[in-house]
Amino acid sequence: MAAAIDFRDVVVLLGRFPALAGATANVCEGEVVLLRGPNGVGKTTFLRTCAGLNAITSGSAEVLGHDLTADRNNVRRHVGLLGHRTHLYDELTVGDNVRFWASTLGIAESDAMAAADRVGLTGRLLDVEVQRLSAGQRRRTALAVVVARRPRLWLLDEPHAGLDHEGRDNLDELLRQAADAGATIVFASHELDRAESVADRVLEFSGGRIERDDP
Amino acid sequence: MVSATKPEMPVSPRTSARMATSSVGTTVLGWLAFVSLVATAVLGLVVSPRDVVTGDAVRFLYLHVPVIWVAYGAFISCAIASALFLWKGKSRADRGRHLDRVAGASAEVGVVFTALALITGAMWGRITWGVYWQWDARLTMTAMMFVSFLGYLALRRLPTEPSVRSKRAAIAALVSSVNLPLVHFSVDWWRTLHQEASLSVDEAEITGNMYSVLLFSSVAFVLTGIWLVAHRYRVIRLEEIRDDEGLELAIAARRAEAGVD
Amino acid sequence: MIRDALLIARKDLLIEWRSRVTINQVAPLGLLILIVFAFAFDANRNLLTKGAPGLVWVGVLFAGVLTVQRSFTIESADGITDALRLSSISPVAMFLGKAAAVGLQLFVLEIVLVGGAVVFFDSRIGDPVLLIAAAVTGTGGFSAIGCIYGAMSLGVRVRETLLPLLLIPVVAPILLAGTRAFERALDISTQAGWNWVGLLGVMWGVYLAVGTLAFGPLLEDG
Amino acid sequence: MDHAGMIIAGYAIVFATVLGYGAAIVARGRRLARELGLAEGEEPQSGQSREDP
Repeated sequence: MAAAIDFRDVVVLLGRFPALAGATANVCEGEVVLLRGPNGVGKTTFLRTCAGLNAITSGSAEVLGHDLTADRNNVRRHVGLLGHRTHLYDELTVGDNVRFWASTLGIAESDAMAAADRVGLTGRLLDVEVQRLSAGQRRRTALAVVVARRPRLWLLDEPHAGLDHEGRDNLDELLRQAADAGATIVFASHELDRAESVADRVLEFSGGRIERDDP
Repeated sequence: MVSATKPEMPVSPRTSARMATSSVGTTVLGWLAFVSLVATAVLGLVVSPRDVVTGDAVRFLYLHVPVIWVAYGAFISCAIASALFLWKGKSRADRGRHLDRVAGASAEVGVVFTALALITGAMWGRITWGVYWQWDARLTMTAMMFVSFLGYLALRRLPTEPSVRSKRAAIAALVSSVNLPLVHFSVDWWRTLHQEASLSVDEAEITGNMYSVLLFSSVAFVLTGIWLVAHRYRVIRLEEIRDDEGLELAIAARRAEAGVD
Repeated sequence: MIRDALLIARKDLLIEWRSRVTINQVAPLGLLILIVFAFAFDANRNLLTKGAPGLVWVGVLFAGVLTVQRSFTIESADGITDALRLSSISPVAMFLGKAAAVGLQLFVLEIVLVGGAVVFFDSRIGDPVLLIAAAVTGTGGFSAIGCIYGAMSLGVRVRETLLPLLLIPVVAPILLAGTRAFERALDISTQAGWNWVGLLGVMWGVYLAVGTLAFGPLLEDG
Repeated sequence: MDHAGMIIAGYAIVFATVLGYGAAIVARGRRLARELGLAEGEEPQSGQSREDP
């Protein structure tokens, strides 16, 4: 199977701090991979680097066939990144936000609204300003934007955090559907029981590198 | 210990850098500059005759004119280095860090000399026109240049990633350079419309002796400017080497967190 | 690309409409600047009427710095810069969109300030067409160059102080040309006004060109 | 000399600034070189690598 992510000895600096200090990883297309490890070992940086957001100081990195050391731009359209931050305009409503981000990607409004519906954002909730949302609703809005993108590679940073039980079940269901449809999913989570039941494989992070690669 | 798989830095100044504070070339240049500066002081204050029209005020000529030339030269060098950085930086082996250092060193020297030019200009103006400041196009442009490049230096001092900082700084330098002719032109036009002839400092009649003193002092200040830029460049480079060394240590420490290395 | 630029501009204006920061905070501040000048000049009506064009532009300058600041604070919150980089909007469209939104807000602000000058400083509008033309070209140029520096100060912690230091020297020619054009439009001088509008137009073009080239490299850093 | 005070002050400012600035740069370079363990007055030699400590 083709490699979705192929990292070899990747060093990524955040300012002067080596967040990734020689990470090597291989993820095949269609795989669901869990990133495990305590906070501050480089999981978030790994996900952002895969999305083409971080400059690579040394090593080689390929994502979905794009060489990130040469061009970090072209890969971005094909990934969906859900980070700690939700990428939403506080002053705009849920509907405004979903519609705006969908239209920045050329996604039809009906598709965007279907995605919002899929994560349980319906009715009056669409007309609420994002700054009035609870943390869980906020994350669901962010998730709706990611779902609307229909990414080939999902990069999720602690997607379960801040969601209620129902929301988590919903999310796992969503991930399974996406995986069945052929998408690659890489996610970091502290909810190990839940996450391991979804994942095909676990990458164990430590000290800015991938320490163990458990099937 | 760090293993053999140690990642290679894109630019490792360490390998080519037995770089210290001076070389034979710059030592000679430095002494030449120093001696000629001292000679300039003597020539300007003692040897040069007083001007028939402007009297002793002409002695400011030997300071002000060379100093402003050095300042303009430094900013032109900064602008050219910045443009080359944006244009060619990526394809160069060092990713344009050399050009970035030239730009930074030149800009700082330029700011110092612009400050001196403004101060000497104001003093000279006070003697010849009776006021410190004239809203003349060149003077206004020089003041704006001074402030713009102060901002540029502030931008360079920000604690951001070096590649980000160099790119932003280079763009700022170019925008300021594009803008300066606009300042000059609009002020010039403004003055012309208000029909106040701008007082030029070039009115002093420069004759034989004064001409040679001016020429000599210009050479002295240009040599000094080049020497300052060269040394400032080296300091920037040493700082980068220090930061990169810190980086290698940081990577080793980061890997050691894993405890298995 | 035009579509994308309009999308960005529409979003910025929608945020302004919902939050009303410019109209509720920046515009009153601009008027306050005019009033404070009146205190400084000891309410000397003659002097104030004569100086009104310059004072209006100084007000626009300071309020404009705040508007640019606000426009880029919106984008740096909650990781939005990253999301923009992950979208398929080109940096050029982003630049044009943001400059258009800032320009439109500044234009409204400028009308408010001219109104303030009429009320407080007894200014007379002699040539409304010239006034509007100078306001449009001046604010257009200001917002274009403002957005370049706004993007440059993205993610910078000392943005509040750095942005004015970088921006004010480069907008000096706009201030000068705008003031001259307004002097004619407000019947204070009889000198040509349209040449200054032409100069403002040239500057607008130059800044738009520079921004179009520079915005991509600036955003890429994040 | 007319305006002797102004002229001498001008010369003093210019030379003091230039020399002071130059001295500051040299001092900073020397300090950094010492920190990095580089000998003073050493010329960069391309291609020659410094042994890693």
